[in-house]
Amino acid sequence: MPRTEMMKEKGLTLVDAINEALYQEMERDDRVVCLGEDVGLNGGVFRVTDGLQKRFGADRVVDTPLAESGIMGTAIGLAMGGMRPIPEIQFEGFMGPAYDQLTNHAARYRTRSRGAITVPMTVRVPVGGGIHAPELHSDSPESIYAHTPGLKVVMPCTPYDAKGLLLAAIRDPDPVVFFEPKRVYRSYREQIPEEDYTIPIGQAKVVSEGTDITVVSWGASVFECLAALDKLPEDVSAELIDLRTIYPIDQDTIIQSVQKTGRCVIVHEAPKTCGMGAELSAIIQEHCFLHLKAPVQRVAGFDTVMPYYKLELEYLPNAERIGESIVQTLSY
Amino acid sequence: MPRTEMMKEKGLTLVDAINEALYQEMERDDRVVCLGEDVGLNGGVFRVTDGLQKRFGADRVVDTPLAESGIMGTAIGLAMGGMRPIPEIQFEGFMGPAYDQLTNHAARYRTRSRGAITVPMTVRVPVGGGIHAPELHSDSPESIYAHTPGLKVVMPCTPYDAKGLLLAAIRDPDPVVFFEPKRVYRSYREQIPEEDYTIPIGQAKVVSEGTDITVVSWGASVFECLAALDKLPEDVSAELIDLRTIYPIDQDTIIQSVQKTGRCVIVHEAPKTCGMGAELSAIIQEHCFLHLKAPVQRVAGFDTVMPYYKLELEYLPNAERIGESIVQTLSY
Amino acid sequence: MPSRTVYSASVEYLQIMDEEGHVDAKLAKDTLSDEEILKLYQFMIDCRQLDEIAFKLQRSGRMGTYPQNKGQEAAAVGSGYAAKKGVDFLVPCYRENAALFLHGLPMHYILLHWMGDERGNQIPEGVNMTPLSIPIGTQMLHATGIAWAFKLKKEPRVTITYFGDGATSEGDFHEAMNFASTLQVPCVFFCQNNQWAISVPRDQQMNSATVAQKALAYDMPTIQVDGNDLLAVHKASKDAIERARQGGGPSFIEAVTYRLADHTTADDARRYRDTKEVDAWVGKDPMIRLRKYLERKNLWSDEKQKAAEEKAKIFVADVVKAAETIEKPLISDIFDYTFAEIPEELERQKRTMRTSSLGQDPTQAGLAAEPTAY
Amino acid sequence: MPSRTVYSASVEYLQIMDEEGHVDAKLAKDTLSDEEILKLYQFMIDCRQLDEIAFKLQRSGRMGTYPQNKGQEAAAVGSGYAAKKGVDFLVPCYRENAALFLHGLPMHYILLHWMGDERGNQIPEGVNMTPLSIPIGTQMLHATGIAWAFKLKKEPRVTITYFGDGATSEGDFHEAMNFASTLQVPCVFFCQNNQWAISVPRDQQMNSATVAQKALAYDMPTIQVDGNDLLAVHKASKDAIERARQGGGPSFIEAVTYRLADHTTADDARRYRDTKEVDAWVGKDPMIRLRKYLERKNLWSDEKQKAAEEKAKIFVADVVKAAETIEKPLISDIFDYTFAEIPEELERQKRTMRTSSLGQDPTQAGLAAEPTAY
Ligand SMILES: Cc1ncc(C[n+]2csc(CCOP(=O)(O)OP(=O)(O)O)c2C)c(N)n1
Ligand SMILES: Cc1ncc(C[n+]2csc(CCOP(=O)(O)OP(=O)(O)O)c2C)c(N)n1
Ligand SMILES: [Mg+2]
Ligand SMILES: [Mg+2]
Repeated sequence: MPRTEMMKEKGLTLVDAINEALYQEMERDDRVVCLGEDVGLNGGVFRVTDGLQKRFGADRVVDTPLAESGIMGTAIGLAMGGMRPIPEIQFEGFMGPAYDQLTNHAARYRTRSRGAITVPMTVRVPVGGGIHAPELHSDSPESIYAHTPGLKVVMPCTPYDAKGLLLAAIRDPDPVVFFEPKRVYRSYREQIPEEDYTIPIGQAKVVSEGTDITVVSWGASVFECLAALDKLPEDVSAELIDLRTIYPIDQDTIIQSVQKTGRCVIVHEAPKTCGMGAELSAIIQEHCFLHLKAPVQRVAGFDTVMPYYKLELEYLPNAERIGESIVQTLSY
Repeated sequence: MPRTEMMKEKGLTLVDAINEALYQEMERDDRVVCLGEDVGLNGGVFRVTDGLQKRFGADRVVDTPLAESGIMGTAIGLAMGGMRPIPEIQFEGFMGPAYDQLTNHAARYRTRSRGAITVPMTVRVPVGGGIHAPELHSDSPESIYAHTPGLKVVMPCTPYDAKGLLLAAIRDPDPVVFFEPKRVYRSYREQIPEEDYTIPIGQAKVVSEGTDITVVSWGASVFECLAALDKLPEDVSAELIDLRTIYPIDQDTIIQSVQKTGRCVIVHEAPKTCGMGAELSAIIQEHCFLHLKAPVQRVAGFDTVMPYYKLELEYLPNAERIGESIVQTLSY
Repeated sequence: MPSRTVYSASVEYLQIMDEEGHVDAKLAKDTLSDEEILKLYQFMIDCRQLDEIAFKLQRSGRMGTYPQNKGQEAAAVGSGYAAKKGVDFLVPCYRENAALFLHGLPMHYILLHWMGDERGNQIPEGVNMTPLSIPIGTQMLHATGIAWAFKLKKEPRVTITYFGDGATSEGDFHEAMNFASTLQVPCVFFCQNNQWAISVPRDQQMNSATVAQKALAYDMPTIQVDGNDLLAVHKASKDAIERARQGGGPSFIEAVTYRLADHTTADDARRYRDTKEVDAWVGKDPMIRLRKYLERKNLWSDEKQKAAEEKAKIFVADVVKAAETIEKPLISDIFDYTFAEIPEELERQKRTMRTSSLGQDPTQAGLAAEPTAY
Repeated sequence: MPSRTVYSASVEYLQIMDEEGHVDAKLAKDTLSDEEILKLYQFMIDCRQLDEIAFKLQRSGRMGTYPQNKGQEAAAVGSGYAAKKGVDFLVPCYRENAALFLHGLPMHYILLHWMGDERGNQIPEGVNMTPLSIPIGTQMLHATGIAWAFKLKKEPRVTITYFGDGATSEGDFHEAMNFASTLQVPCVFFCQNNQWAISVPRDQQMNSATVAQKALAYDMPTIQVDGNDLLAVHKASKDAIERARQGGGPSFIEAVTYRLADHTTADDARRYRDTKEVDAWVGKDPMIRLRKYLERKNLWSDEKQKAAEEKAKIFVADVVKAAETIEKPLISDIFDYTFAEIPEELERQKRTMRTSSLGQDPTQAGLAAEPTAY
């Protein structure tokens, strides 16, 4: 939707930024259609698609039946039929029923047809914990999709990055999973350009430069890392990297940083085992072996089912655990 | 089925061993039921359940409708209802439609009900490439399920291990994904005990001891590793570990080995990024940091869709690539 | 035989008590006695009270998101009462609390669930049900499997599973219906068609005249009932349950009802639905017609209503207390219920969750085992 | 209105040409001309020949697993011919090769596919179809989506999607049918009910009198046709396609046919089905009845049959040659089609696939860039 006074004054939230990107791209490209549960009249359960149906009509902003495989599978068909679909899965926990269509179909069409058939679509999914939501509304499945050949996966955590990456994703000729850290949806405002801009998929961002240790994170955890960095002793110079794109991984930025600092802590909400932290840790030890002064550390969710909300803050990596890990790694 | 003369003489194949374990456990425990597509009269497309329906009847060896979510979901119900279901998914590529039931339901019931409801079931799935099969019949999704809290994942590659681990899996009070490397189904015979025995889930096996380098693998790749080891220079002493259980990982066996050898190569068929190799590499650098003489290497499938069979042998890690990697790691 | 009819079927609608509380005497014959109706009406007052209080708990920040059940009590009670407590098995969604209470679920468990506490799902021994299902449409397969187990064990027990109109769009619904019919298991599929799936009205959810006709795909006995009519719901449920118990296989019931409240407390239905529509349904409230019926039979009065409501308030206050005074869950619960036995790595994560990053016994890597000064 | 009928429907069966090649003159009026029948019969001879040769290629180790189409040619041809080549869009499973050929797929592409070569899926520009679908039941959603795109773009085009009786058990079938009906997209769902899904007979796949009735769940026009009757299949398909093109939404067609061969060359149907059943169906072969019809009309003879078969052999030999003489696929193809642009890491994997372990430019880790002597 066009910017409100409030947005002009105080900046945009993540929700605003995504909404603006959708709005602008739908204006620009009439092949773009949004589809999903409650994305139309209701504007999505998080109001991310608010106002879009009113502006672009019920043909382009479609309330579908309640069936995630159907949403994903028909979006694939829409893409093959020349549209630029943006299916929304209401919460990451409900990607389960769409898993087959996403990983075995959307991700494979280009390869299996040797380029004859492609699936340019952007799957929007709110992700992560910390909002006191019910069961299956708080997971972080990014490594599952990073392990799936043929998918790109992004997870911006700031309004600026979200707008630029979403526009890049929609224009990408291949399927992109666009994770939106729901804990940040309304918790942070930023002034961002009103005009059209893109941020290339596959580039990490150095949030703050430093020389003693590299901290890598993405999604809502980036803010936890910032809080942790704030509380570090004055003399510690930490470099914080927001991965932004989960796949393809920006190895260069990370490798360069760790070759400089020699130490690294990786932070994510997903369960530790086979999470993105494992892949990053492996990459780092492969490429920075002779530079490493301490083992790469992972601060992650536990290998347990994400707890209901009374205990969720015990599960999610917080500034204390992150800070602790940084200090320990530094003293190794 | 009872042993044939041929089996008595030449030993059992992987198929025979699994069939024997199923047969014996169904004799022992009448709560055990097998269900899946074509598992009954036809004995499964790989004949793994051959003869079971004849012996135990169509009530306990059930040809279900063609619907993987249905198979997984009703198996969950059967388990909650007091049975010990053994659902078969015909090929790992068809776990997609069952993904939601397996990861969001089977895996979570114990946690979410604080132990009031449990799902003791063993999901049997042929896995991996190399048999010139059609599309989606050759994948290796083990790390996806290792990343899923609440699931145990095993992948034996010998008849002896398969029988012992399958009996352990069926008797396990929690859901176990039992991957059967189909390339080995009939390619290897072994004399194994006819009586009942179990192998604890969560224990790796040292296939051959060595002091210079640790090679970790599982599934059909273990045989490629053996071939690679065979061709190594005489003076190289390599330790080969068959992981056998994918989750929970037997960290001790691997850590002890790498602390001894200081070098490690991990071999698997699945795509490299976020495969089990990443997790093992991360664990090793966390626990063996001061012992490592070279970066841990991964010999894995590429980050591409598993190719159709004309190119599949280019994709799968083979003895040459493994040997190359061992030699390079040794010369680091 | 070039062209001929190879299949034909139809769906019947059943109503026994209308909005004014008038009953069709003939149809009412085999249903509930007035004594039972009285008892169940009083019970529904308790449930409605719990529902209102739950809403208030959320609004005052004492509970998370909550989906009100208001207006759908007859569907839950009529069906739940038709199943045998302690014998049959309930596999619910989240909008049939009353059925669960009838079958022995302590009321405060529901509050605990929505307070973000898994102990609300820790179904007590002897209470036959699964916890609330948050993902839509997945639980019917579990119900089918449980019913299948009953059949295999030759136990004369039945499962009844609840779900909404929206849930019938999910693939799992289809697979459950087909498995149940093909395997002829004793399972009753009870659809609460409350006209909405969050903001999506039924006619955008499907292009079908009725939900009930979906069962025809599986040659499954099916009926559409007035879901706000306790007697009709009870009769249809009883028939289906007893047929299942006798080996007659599964059945489908579409209970036509209405979600009087927002989807959940996180929802604002004014964004998408006409208040006129809501107003029209307020008059069809299952409790209003029961009260009219009972009053006409001189079994009820304003005083009795007031007394019942008072009783309900006191009763529900205790329920809230039970939910709010429970001790905090143990942090170790996060780890201790993942498997029957905790694996070593998870034990390590549990042990070091406060002292280090994860998966690494800090001492092993030469790090401090105790928290640093940080 | 305590009890009343709220829905009723029925399913019709259509046959125009019987097993003896007799046609119902009235029903046959709007269908194919004799000229067309002649042309399509000859085409079916080519297709049957390809099928037999494909089987032999597998048996002699020159091709991987192959699912024979034998006996189902009328279903493929009758429906495929009803769709407009170059306009409408086919979304197949794997047992309707003939329909794909009619719409311009070079025959050797099918062989390439089963020879484990993705180039068999590289549908040429202007040919409107997706590649064969190996996973069962998933492609109908793509067909629905493509049809939806046609509708949004206001193009008068139709998709037709093929699948087996077994496929109708998958959740995706249900979701596709519901989406198609709710969105009223121009999609024809064509079920080849060949009585078996590998070893599972239709009546163990579902407890439904017909497959066609599954469409009633969605209030979708539906019909059961004799799938071995070219005319009936064509008429039903034509009706459904034109209705869709006119904005009348989706339709369902159940073509009752039979899988005369094993499921695939990896299967041995003698393990699970009675040869008597097979024998009974051999007489219903769609090609036999067409030949009888044409012979009766003096449009066909033994000589013509022989000549057509000879021609088919020569033709198919060329097809085999095209498939077998294609250059080996490039190993780099593994990498080059993953994304439109190859990411850096994948480029590295491609570059080092022969020299080192993966994901690591060997020089970066201090390893040798070139293969060692190993
Ligand atoms: C698999 C899945 N998809 C989406 C959701 C989000 N969601 C929660 S309730 C709901 C609507 C359910 O509608 P219906 O089945 O009619 O039940 P009702 O809430 O009306 O009782 C949706 C879409 C979910 N919980 N699970
Ligand atoms: C999702 C999925 N599950 C299982 C299989 C294995 N499989 C291949 S063909 C087949 C039977 C298909 O039956 P039907 O749909 O009737 O088609 P037909 O082969 O009879 O033409 C099965 C189970 C598969 N390919 N995909
Ligand atoms: Mg509803
Ligand atoms: Mg079939």
